[in-house]
Amino acid sequence: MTPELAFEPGSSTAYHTGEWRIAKPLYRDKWPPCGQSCPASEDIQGWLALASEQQWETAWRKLTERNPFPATMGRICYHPCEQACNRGHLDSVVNIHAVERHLGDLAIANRWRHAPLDELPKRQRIAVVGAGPAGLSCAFQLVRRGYPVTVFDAQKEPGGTLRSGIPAYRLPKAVLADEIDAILALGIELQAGTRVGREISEEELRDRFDAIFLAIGTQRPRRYQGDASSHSVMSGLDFLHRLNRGERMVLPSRVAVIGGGNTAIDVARCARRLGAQVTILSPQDPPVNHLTRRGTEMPVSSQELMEAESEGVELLYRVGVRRLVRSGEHLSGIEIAHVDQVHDRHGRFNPVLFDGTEAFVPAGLAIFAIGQQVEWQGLEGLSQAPESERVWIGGDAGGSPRFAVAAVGSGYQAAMSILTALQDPAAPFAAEEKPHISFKQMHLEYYPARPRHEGRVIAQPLDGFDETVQGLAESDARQEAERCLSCGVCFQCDNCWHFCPDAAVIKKGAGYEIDYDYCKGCGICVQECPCGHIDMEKVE
Amino acid sequence: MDKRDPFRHNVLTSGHRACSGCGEAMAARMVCDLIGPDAIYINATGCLQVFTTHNQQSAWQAPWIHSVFANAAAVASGVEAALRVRGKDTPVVVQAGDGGTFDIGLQCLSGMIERGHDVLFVCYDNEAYMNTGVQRSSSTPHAVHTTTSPPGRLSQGKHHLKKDVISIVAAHYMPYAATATIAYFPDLKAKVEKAMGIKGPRFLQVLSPCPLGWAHDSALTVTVSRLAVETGLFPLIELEHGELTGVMRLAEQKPVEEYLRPQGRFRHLFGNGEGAAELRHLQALADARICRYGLLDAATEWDTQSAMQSMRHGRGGYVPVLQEEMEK
Amino acid sequence: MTNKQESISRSLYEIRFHGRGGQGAVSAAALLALAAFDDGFESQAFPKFGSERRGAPVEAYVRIGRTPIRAHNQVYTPDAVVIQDATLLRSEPLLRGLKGGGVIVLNSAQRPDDIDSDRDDLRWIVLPASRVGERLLGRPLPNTVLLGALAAVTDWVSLAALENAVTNHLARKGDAVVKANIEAVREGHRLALELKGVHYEELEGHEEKK
Amino acid sequence: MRKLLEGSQAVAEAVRLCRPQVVAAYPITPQTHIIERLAQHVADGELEAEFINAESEFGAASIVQGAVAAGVRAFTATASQGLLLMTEVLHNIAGMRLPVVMVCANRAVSAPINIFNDHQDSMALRDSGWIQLYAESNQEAADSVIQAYRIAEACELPVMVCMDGFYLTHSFEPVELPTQGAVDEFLPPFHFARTLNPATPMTLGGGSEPDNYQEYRVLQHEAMENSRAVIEAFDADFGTQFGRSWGGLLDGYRLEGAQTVVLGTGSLMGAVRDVVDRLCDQGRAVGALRLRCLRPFPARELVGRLGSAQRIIVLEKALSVGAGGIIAAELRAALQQAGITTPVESVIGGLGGRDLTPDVIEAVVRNAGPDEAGVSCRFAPQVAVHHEAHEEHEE
Repeated sequence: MTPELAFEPGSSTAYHTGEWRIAKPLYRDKWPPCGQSCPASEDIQGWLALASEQQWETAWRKLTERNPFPATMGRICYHPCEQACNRGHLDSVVNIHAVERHLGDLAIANRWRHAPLDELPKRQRIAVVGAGPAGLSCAFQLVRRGYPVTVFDAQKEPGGTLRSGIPAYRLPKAVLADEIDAILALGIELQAGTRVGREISEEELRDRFDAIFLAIGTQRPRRYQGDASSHSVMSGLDFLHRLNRGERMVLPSRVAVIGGGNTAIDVARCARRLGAQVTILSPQDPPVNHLTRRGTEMPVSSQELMEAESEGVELLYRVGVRRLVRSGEHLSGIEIAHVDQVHDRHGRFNPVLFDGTEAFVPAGLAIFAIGQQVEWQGLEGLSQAPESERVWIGGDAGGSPRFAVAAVGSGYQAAMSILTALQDPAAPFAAEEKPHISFKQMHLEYYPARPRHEGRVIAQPLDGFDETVQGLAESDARQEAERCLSCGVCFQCDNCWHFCPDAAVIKKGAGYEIDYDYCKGCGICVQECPCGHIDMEKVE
Repeated sequence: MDKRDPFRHNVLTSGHRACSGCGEAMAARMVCDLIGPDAIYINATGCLQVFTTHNQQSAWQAPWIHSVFANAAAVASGVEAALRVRGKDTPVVVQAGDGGTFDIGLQCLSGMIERGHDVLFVCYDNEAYMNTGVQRSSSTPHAVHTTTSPPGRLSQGKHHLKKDVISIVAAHYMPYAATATIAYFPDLKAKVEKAMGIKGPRFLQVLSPCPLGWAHDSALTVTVSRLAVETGLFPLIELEHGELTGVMRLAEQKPVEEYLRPQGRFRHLFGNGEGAAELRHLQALADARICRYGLLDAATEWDTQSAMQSMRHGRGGYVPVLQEEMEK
Repeated sequence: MTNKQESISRSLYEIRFHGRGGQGAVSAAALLALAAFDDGFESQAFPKFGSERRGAPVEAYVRIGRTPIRAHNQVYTPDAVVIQDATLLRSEPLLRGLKGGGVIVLNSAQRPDDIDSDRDDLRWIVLPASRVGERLLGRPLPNTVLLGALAAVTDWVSLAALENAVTNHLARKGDAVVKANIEAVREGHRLALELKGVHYEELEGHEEKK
Repeated sequence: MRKLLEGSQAVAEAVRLCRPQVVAAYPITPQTHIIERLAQHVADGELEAEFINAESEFGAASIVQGAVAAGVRAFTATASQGLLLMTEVLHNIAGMRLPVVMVCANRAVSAPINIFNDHQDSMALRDSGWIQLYAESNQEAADSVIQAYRIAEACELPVMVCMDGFYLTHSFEPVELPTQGAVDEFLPPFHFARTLNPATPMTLGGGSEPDNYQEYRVLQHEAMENSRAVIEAFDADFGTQFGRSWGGLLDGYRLEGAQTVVLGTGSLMGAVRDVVDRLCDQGRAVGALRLRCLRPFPARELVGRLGSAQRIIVLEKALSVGAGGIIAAELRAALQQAGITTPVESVIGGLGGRDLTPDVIEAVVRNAGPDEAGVSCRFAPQVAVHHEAHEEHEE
């Protein structure tokens, strides 16, 4: 061998230092807690990333892959995503819903249209019963994939509970209408004012359609059983329906609202707007920050609660109704007691009250917002049909939690299930399995503190139903999106690329590749990845 | 030539034999890729030279020469003079460890600066003679355990202080002298780019942790270098013609213990009375440096927190490899 | 020049210069060698090696020959000794090895008392070269005066060659210096011719007359 | 044209004629005049080069190393302690096979400190991988510099031209300086195949392993061996072009029929020649052989020239302490290998500037050395046979 006096450039690459490795880094997308907690399985991190780059329309399209109601959800969703957001461990959680609303509002303002995913028309026809969030979500997914979809709804207008159950100060009717229009514009046939069992029979549905999705919601409120009289007692659902139909109710000066969910708060705030002094009797704890969640908190957003309180709604927590106190027919108040346990061991709502903790809350009207049930009348046959008969049940009627966003998610799941049943090639093989990521796997020191941007609360006299919270300005929305930590999802910060002592990280157009020929497995990339995108695995 | 990466040249590329997690390799890769392949690199003897050239294999992808331990600055002087007479303005860069800078190489460095050679001298400071198995250098900080400054019944590690080489260099009426470290790439980048824009001698002292010699987990190389800055023990400063012209402000001062704990070279200080005194001494040294350079109250473009902020799509990197070049 | 060459009877002459650091002994030796070389001879000049410290005794040597000079040794048996500073006589054996009939060119304003009286085979040329230097060069530099004198009494180099040597060797110092030194060479030459074999007292008187 | 030039100046002029583009040095007696003259040339614009005042000889060697690696001809000069301070870099230059040329103004080494001439400094570097040429005169020193560049660049070996401090550096002697045109004709423009250049990036000075380090040395050794012919050829070439040459590797004097041969090196050989003449005139068969090139060591050539001698005296100005004469030892080995049993007398003299006068040399030749086995060398007697006589006389 004749040794060379000058060595060739880069000739060291003939030596594979990867053989030294005893542990191996792997790029692995995680499922960020926001998306993981989103009942609609939105890729929240994904659309926030696009929003942070001001790719607004792309962000909206990304979002609406799973949820065609961003303007709506951005307003009314209780955003469990924010409860889960890892940013809370750094400063304050990302204002996800505000960015979502911003995207939805932009879409409405700019008349962005949903695009079909598959232009090829399919011959199987789908019937969706119920034009609420679940039904429309399912119809949206299927129509985009080329299926002819017909949506039946008993009401004259589509929207279901979104229309009938949400007060306008939270969700202006026009916003909902615009989003529904955009969905229908994909080519969905809507048969409004058509109740199954009345205008159309179950048999006809079975005959005409290859698949049927029942998303009829919960139209029957759970009634308070402890008092025989219905005088001065009302269900939250009825209250909101009447209000949303435009009825201007006259209320007694004191109203008690019983319940700890969104309906209770909606009812309370509406009642305030009608001039009553309102007390919410919640069986649950107040919603606290997500760090100390115990499972007994009200399933509402703390912001909404704060707004309610700021509007003068009083709240009593962990209380249940012992009895209605009447003076003759008239209600004079409610005797309450401390609730020890909200649900029984079967998970059923079944509060246990402690003796000796009773108190009296004066009220001329008791509005019970303690839950709703499905009204199966007219659908007795279909409701019993198995999926093998191509009948699916979803949304609130399918037992999903009583949130609009859950209904949307349920609609999506039903659509996917239908695709599979119809042997559509686009049907998902299996649900994507991604590891979850907690803040402990991240390196929060890479993210400097940045204040959260809030939608401005519009000061107005408490007698109207105009929207109370303003959307974010575009720059605020962008900055808020930038606050996203991108938990477990690479955002191409270049750290692994810069910090690899061995040039074993190759930067590609978007993203990186580890050249295992040279990676020595030092673990610096894992240590310095801000978002926990890289895992270390032992090499056997 | 290795052109795997379209976004940088990898002037120091893969296949080198540095220890897993080597801070010097990382630092050199950053610095050299910021400068690019159109430069001539002179290397002092040391880890960097040893692990990059081995048995007729070289990890360098730019012209590179190594002579001996002490003379890198002088070899660079000659290279620069030769380029000057040949009418070329190819940048000349010296790379040396702390031994080749603080100790045996100081004389040649001083000569190079005094004669005004247009050379960037980069010292990868890992605070001991790592190449020969962790013996103390004049850069080794106070109380550090090395094989030649062992703690024992009568000793708490190195007795002497870390030599203030940046001040020595700056005292040459030096056009530009700065300290940097790997943890703050944007800062390092700004300093390299600034240095490359200045004619005459320039000096960069880049703190480069050594997992072997500092006895920390190989994954913590960057973290440890960051803590050196955040505690005030290694101030990031810029000196132009001897005057302090820039510092990296500390967003918050961290106690030195946070920096010392993960490092085995300070382990002997914990859990005994005399060690505790040395810990207080080290804290006092950090406090004094913070005070000397105004690290907590300087008005600066960025601070230790904002400088490390990670950003979507990075914060800008190196000169990309030209497409034509890739195709070649 | 050709006739000069003829006038050298032996194949080699060796000259030793004694001076003090700063007086230019080495320079004087070089000038002499240059002049001889200019005259067509082989020549060699070099100092007694050592560091040059102002005021310390220094020596320098010249060899002039007809054939190439190969040896690089110091001069131990000179044909002439040039003494730039009479005070050296007190401390140094300046005349050591001086051949019989050898020439001593001494810079002194008066005949020194301690001139070796054991040697009666020597030719003494004593002249106040520093004083002449002072007058002509503005500084008491005896060198070129002594060289002129040596040329005058030995015939080993021509006056013209010395002047050439001065012109070339001192060119860097400017025309005025060259001119003054040529004057000094000539003056030394003239004085030595006048003094050839003349006793010290006469010299003194002669100088007074000027 | 012949001129009377100080040795330092002669060498400086020769360097100038070779057009180095970087000159770096650190002053040390007796090298100073060389670099002072070069500095002046650069200041006067007579030499277009970067003159770099290094902060040490170590730096100076490093600077020329860098300069040559970066593609230009370069020059440095030093002596004694300076050379020793360069040692590390000189080995490195040789190992990297860089065609560097330097002049060593030979001087004794400390301690005790002594600024005068001998060969202990360059001799100490004999194993460094540098070609070493020893000059006898100013003319040869100047010519050797010109030859050295051509040898260095042709062989990719560094060349050290050794000239005796003071004896040559500070002596004015007639020197014929070639014209620029003639030097340009003799010496091709600088070329070095492994120049540092971003267009063709290369790694110089990289690490090696036990499985190939030795091969580097083998290559280097072969290059040295092959350089013998190059040195001879270029000296002959030089002779053809300039009308004088220096014997290539060895320079014999009156060797024809010589029974006693004095072998030595450097400027002392002038006096040896005078002594040889003197003794020949007295009817003795004495000759001289000058070792011009110490490295590569011309073993075969020495055997060829000395094979018929009956007595060989090696007169050296260097001592391998504890071993004796260096050249003598190497010569003994060469002769022994050739099966020649002629005794080699090793005489050490002239250390620290002590003058090896013709009389001393003659005495060395006249007095046979000790013939006891195991005596490696003897030391030349003190000079001043005349000196003492006259001092006595003067008293």
